[in-house]
Amino acid sequence: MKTITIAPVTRIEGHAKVTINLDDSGNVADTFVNVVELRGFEKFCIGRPVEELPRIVTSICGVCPWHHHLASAKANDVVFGVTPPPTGAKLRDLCQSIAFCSDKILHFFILAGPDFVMGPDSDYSVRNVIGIAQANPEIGKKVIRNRHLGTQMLNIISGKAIHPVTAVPGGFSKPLTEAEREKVVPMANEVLEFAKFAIAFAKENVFPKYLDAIKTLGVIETGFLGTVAEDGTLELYDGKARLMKPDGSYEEFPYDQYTEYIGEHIEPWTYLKFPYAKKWGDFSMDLDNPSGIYRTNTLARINVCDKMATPLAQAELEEFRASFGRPAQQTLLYNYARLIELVYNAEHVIELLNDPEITGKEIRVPVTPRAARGIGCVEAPRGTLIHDYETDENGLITNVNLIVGTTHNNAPINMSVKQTAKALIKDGNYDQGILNRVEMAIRAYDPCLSCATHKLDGSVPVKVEVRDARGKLIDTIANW
Amino acid sequence: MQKMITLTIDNKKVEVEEGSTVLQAAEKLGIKIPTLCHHRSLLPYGACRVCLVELKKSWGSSIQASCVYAAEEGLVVRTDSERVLKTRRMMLELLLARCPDSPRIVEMAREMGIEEPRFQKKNDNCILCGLCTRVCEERMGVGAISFVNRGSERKVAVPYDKHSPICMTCGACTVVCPTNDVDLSKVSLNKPRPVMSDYDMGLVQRSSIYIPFAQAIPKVALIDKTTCMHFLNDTCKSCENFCEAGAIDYEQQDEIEELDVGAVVLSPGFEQFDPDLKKELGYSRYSNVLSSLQFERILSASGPYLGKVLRISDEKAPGKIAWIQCVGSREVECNYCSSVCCMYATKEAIIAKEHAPDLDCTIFFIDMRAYGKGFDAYYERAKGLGVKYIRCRPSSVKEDSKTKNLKITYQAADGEILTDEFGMVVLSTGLRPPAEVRELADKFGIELDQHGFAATLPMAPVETSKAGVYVCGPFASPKDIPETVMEASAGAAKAMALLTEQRNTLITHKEYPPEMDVAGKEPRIGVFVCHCGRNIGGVADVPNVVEYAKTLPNVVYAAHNLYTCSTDTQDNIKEMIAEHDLNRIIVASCSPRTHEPLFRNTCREAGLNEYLFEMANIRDQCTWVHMHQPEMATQKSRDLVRIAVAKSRMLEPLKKGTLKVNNDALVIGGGIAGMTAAINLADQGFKVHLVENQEQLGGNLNHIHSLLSGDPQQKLKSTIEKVNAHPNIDVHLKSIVSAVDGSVGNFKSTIQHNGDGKQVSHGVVIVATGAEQYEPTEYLYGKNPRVLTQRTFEQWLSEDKAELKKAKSIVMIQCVGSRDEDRPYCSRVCCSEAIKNAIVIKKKQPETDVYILYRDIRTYGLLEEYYTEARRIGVRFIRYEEDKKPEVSANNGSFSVSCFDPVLNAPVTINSDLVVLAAAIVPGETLSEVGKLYKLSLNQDKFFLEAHMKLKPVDFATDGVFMCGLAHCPKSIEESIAQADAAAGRAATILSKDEIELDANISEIVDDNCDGCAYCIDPCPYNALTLIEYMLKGDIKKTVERDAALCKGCGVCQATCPKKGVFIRSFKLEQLGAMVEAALETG
Amino acid sequence: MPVKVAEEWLNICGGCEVTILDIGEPLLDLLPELDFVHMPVLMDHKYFGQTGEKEEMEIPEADVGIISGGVRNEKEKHVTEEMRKKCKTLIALGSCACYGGIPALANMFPLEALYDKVFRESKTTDAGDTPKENLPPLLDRVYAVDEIVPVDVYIPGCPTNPDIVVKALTALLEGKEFKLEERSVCDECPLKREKKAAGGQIKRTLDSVEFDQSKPWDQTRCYMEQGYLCLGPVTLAGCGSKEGNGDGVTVPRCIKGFMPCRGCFGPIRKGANPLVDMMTAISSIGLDAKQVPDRRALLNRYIGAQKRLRPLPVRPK
Amino acid sequence: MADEETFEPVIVGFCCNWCSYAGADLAGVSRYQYPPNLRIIRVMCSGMVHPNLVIDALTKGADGVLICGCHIGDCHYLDGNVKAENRKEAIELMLEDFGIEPERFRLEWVSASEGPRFAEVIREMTEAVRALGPSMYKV
Repeated sequence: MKTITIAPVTRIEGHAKVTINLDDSGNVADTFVNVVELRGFEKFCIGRPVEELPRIVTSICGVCPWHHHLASAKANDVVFGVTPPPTGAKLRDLCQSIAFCSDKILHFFILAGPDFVMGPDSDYSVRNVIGIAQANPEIGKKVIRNRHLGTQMLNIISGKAIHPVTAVPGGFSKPLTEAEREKVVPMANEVLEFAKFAIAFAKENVFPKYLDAIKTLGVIETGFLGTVAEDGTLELYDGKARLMKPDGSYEEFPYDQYTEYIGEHIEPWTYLKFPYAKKWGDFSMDLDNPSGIYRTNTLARINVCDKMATPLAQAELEEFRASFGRPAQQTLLYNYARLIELVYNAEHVIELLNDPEITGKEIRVPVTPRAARGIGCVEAPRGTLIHDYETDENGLITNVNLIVGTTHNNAPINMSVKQTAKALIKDGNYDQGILNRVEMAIRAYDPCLSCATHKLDGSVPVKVEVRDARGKLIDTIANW
Repeated sequence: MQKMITLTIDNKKVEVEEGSTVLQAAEKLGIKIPTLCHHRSLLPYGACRVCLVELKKSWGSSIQASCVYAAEEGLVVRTDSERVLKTRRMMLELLLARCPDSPRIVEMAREMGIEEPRFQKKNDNCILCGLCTRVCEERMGVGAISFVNRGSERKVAVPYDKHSPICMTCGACTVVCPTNDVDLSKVSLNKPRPVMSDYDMGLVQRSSIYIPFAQAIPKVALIDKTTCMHFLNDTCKSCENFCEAGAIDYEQQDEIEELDVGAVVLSPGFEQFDPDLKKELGYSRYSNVLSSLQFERILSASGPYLGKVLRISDEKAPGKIAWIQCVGSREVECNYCSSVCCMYATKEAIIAKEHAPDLDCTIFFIDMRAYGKGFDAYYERAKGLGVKYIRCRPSSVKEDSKTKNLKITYQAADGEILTDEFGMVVLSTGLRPPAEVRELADKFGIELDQHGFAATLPMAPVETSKAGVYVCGPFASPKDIPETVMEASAGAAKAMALLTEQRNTLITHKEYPPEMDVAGKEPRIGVFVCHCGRNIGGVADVPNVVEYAKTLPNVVYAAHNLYTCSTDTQDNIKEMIAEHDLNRIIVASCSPRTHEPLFRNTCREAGLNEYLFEMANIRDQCTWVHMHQPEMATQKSRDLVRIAVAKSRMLEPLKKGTLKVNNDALVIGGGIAGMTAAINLADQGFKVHLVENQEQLGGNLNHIHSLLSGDPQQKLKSTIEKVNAHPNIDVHLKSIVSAVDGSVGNFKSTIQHNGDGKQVSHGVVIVATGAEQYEPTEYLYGKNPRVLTQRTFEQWLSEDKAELKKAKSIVMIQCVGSRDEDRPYCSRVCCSEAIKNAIVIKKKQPETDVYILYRDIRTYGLLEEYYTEARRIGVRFIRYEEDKKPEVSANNGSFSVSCFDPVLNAPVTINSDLVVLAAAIVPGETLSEVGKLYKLSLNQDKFFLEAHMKLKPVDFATDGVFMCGLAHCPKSIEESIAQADAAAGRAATILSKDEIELDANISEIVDDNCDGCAYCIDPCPYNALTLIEYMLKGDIKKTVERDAALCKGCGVCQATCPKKGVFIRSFKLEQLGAMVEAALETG
Repeated sequence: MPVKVAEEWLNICGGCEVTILDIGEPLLDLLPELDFVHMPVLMDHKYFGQTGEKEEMEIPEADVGIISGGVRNEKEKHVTEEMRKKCKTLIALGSCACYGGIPALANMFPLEALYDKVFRESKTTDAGDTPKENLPPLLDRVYAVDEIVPVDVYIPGCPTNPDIVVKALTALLEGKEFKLEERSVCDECPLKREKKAAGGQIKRTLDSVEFDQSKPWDQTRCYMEQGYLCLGPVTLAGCGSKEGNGDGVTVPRCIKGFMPCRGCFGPIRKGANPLVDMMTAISSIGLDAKQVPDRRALLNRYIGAQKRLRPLPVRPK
Repeated sequence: MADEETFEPVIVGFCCNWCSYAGADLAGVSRYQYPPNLRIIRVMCSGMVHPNLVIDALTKGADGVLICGCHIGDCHYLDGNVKAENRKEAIELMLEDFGIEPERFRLEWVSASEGPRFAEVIREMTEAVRALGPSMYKV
């Protein structure tokens, strides 16, 4: 028996380790991905004034702070019983879309990209963004610049791009001046140009090379969760939830009823819980006969929505569906879907910037504390993000429940790792490239383990357990 | 020289003079041996045997009484061996059986662990120690008492068991008796008369040698020659045996000093009215009837009951207290108001209730004379706290002989006659001129008035009939503290003006050696620990503290001294500084409050910066308060020295700043107050800018045509002439001050005249911006021309207006705009103004009915006689209550004025031809404008807020700015004049110097840490901090600037700053923090 | 010769790593000077060899080590110690590494209370026992890096400011020491201040501060002087930058968003206690200290490690 | 750490120069005895004592901290004691935050003439703190 350790899993948001145990014949017996930490946001938010939460929960994740910020602000609106003025809501939407753009660029080019651009078998020392920058300085520079443009835009609009403070109960705290808008517009145009370039570049130079991998690596069959507008259009800031079964049929519900649809399962070997669609039956991660498993994040959204509201993105969606159908199940397609969303968000940003209401002065309504419950939900890059708060009459938090993007994907990641490892490692043969492909299956989900471990601490140690065919624990390797 | 003997006590060697007892040797070592029959001024006796010690000799050991056993060379003594303790315990057990009720014996026994004696109790309180007989014989030379009989029959007795004819009733026997067993009345033929403490108003006894009171300055004992047995009978002299410092000097004589002076200020104060003259109030008959000053002592924490409100008869809580006002005031034989009793009674009631919240307080009064600044608010507060006010003057007080409670019969508001019982009655006794003033007046040749108060010149409140002799305080008439303080400054100002040429001629300066530079040098600390005779050394182990000090970081020298404050020790300190190159000095002795200046001076004389000195207070705050815990006291002394060392290491040399002073003054306001102040300063030789916003000088006084003391216009005219003619006064009419820069010593103010600004430099400002008359909106004023203010009425009187002649009936209404919700203060002068005008009209037209509708008549002080006069000539006074104000309606050219008379308990309607309103005095806009310019605070009534209500009535919190006149609060013209002179006097304290020395212990901004967050700006009580900005490396740097002339070093800023951006030199956070850490260490 | 750099992230959200990217194009200029030898967020260097073949954790020797995030579990403690061993100069990056950061708010509670909440008191969770099988024990609380190993350079902030990272790296490249000046946010805040006490109430951020965007910053009144509790005076300066503002004025980030400072850069100097300093300042100007909402968590929001936050001691009965 | 039997509390006292320090001196002059557990640090005004000193003392092992100043209205510096009183409330709240028993901190007004009162305050406080036992920060 032999143990393979990949530690840490690199180029993801957070860290993880994969351990693969081989049986005597050199085949994969079993794998488990364990998350070993808890941060306790749900505990230490209790007692805090609810209006402070948008400025606390951002630290769940430094990669997608805006989405936590906005879900929290939306939950606040409900707690205080107010509706933000249109300009306030649009400013929030604008920031969310800009944040999406930066996030897509970050993930595709800096985290997942090197696998495709440099190749999964390339030397580890160059298989990174620095490698890309050296090999292809033009692209490297564009990537760095365009991702940074998002930050710069957010700095101008809100003063603080990471761990923002401007989404407040009842709206937005800072109006956008015309001067600022004029400064932002060319940046947004540049990002859109880059988005167009990126998807064209990927379709031409990246995806075709890896069609095999796409079809084989981490392929599992699951349902999908995402939010859409009333008419089924992709909606990231304020949609209703659509829960799609593996067969493509779906149910819709307002997200404040999430507790009726989603349960969280506990496994004794990981702190990270497993959300599942509880109406579909009991939870099971059996590769052959899974139950309750659904996925979120880009591929899920591309699957659940009927259409996209912007022209270029809609065209890309149609092309994608023509190739891979609906719902598409191949895990590596997350990367493709990600670029479609990049195009959509870049377009959406420009749309919003050209909306005359965006520079309005009515951005916020004052609020008065009361005892209430408020649920806020947005689509975060890594999936549907739900913040659920309860307060006392002074507006102090009495209860918090959070379900974040990556957590939804906990089960699918575990399953994909196992599937990939089983498919690639045969008869004890493996190399760096194969192991990197196992990691690619994880990277496709763009797992933000800092988010997922909001309940624990921010690092994302992962542990893989190896069990024999009867499920008996043979070995465990953790990265801590 | 005396031969010295060395012996060992409890393993410690000690050297004593031959002939000393073992007890004395132990005392020298600080070893405590209990004694009973021992007395320092009596011969050793060896009767009680509690001072037993064990003497070890070659042949064994013996138990001996240490008080009689003479020290021998090489003697080895144990004071705490098991054998000693056992024997001593036995002695005490026997004593306890003999006198089980004596507190001292019980306590001593308990210290030895004995609760109950095993022997049969004898209940004889005399322990036969012989102290009484010995003191009588040895010290008093009398032998009035002695032991009689033998064996178990032995006792102390007077010969033949009769009162002794030779007893001097000195009471020494009762004082020395440890068991309080001597009853002097059984010994002496005379009735014992204890010597009572004057300070405690006769509530407690004192001895014949005494410190007058705890905070006396100088705080030294004095001998009362009228009661001291030594001075009376050439006996006793016991006290000299107790004074370690040998400071008792029986030969000291009164000295007569002659001084050449150019002016005299008389301030002999007042005497309390002797309440015993009011026999009906039972003052000396009933133990629970007290004078108000006695009650002050009861309230005091240093008083007989340590601040607990207890009554004399049984030292129990009184439950209910009544105050009776006007005892010795407002009577036929004393026709003036004592001015202060209403407020002090109210204060006593409030404080008594603070001490005992459920106390029931009732004040019986005639008129509530809360006329002073803030007084009405205080009165209202008292009512709010539940103090009851009953408008009635009880005629007598009766005691219930059993309960010692006191009954008062009075008429209630509704006329019903009630009797109430109180646990204590306080008589609000009035003020009298002191008995000796007649002699004083004769000596100085000044006139007194009919009551015996000093007579002053009209409109000159501090000037007597004799030039160069001034008066201040209640000697001139009864008055409260603020007026007294004002007059004191005014008297000084007058004297200064008179003596201008002699200014600074008696000043001498001391020369000090150049200061050594300690910058960058490692601290070298010298610690001097003081025995203070036995005060410290008798409790704490001083050598131990010295040894400990030597182990502390940076301490390079430590030593002990018998008296560190003695002259030879000062020389020693200076020598040690030189010898050991000391650059920090610590004296561990008494309080820095008393001795720091002395030691600082020593440091300066040694060329060491005086701020490199620190004290550890191991006497007042250690050995004196832990007298029975010598070990703990030693430990604490070590701790205090360690704390001082911790701070000392961080001390830095400081320099007192100086500030050049501009010797000109600016006076804002050209009314009588401003002009008076200007003249005084100008007379003192200072140049004065007088700024008046009107076209002419004179202010409100221009409208006043008669005063109780005569016509003021003449005085006004002469004052204006004097101002205009004075070479030192620059008058700016129709001008205002528009901008101000700078602070004390160096102001720059812009005087605006007709749009032109002119900047003047000056060292001080006197604000005399006055006040205005309230424009009434009530009682048809402004709607009917025959409703007028007193001021207009006075104008009519002076013009002999025809309307007056026709008036058959005139109604005056008081408190118009005063004492209401908007202006909850009393305008102070309206009562006397109305009475003055009423008298004038009544004298002119006796047939005219004059009514004064009032709430309280506040003719305080000597004004009372005019109130009496008005009533005598038929002016009718009708009281109304605040919630039932009079109503005025016009009908057919006359008025119908109705009000509710609470005395008749019925409505009253008066027909009247004129209605005269006593309009309030209100602060004008100018006040707040000038206030903003100089950053001055206003009180809640929008008058200027003085630095201290009682003690600094003309100063502002801001240095160099003073106030006088109505801008301070409503007041009479005489009071304004006194305050104006006072302001000039206070201002001259600055102007008379070329430079001001600034305290070195003030705040300092740490520019590196301060970023101008502005938190400290508002908390600073002196407005010494200002936000500023400057350019630093291309950025705007915000910071705070401190005005050294304004900062007083209170440190409120240091305790506010969230970032250590400001500190107080010598009290830095780091220094205090180091002291805290040192306090928490053990060692 | 390029400087070797190793980077690790511990108990963290990743915001500080994003901040490194937010250096933007200047990062590309810096890159040739830097030789990243270990950086899990961007690079594929593994702890136990690239195929997991080694027994001992191995981080390459480096001149400069950067750690972001506080220390929450045994593994992170191990990594921290390994980084200290291998790096000549160790940088604590971000407030989590410097003071525990937001996750250290958890230090207010005993660990068991966290488990109870997550596994038994959540409305969506099928309640169960706290997972135990082969899971590493968390440390009793969140630790700052300098509670585990000595730290040479502190770069706080939540997240930190890319300008500071550049300054620090540049200084280290030039062989100089780097230390932030002990100045407060007020120092770089351009808002207008007069004096603090308004005798008013302390307001929660339930309504907008007053501002007029058409006027320069120095005509907007200090938020604290408007009654909103702002932690500027007790917070280390450094969050504001001229870049990205466009108007050339340095404005602290939250202030620019018209929100009061929440103290993310931590105390002005080592050992300072913002809770005490702020409560003191507020009460000194006559405001009612009781009105500070949720003061313990608010005034220690980013600095709960180093024992600033801990479960309150209970007086034994 | 001191055990219950021999526990002698350490109390740090900040006394203002003008009233309380003088009051403490007066207690000495009048020989009012009080327990020897107090270590007085002289400050110019109760308004000078930064609460950090109080919290620091209490978290570094002091069993009690006392601030003494002039009675309200009698402050040598106008109203420094009012500032101290305002801060007292903040200190009391912070005691909660640091888990320190409220009895361990006192703000008292003692005038220069109140020697007996000073002794009484120290007696009371020492006994109250002694009853609490050693500070929980004393470990």
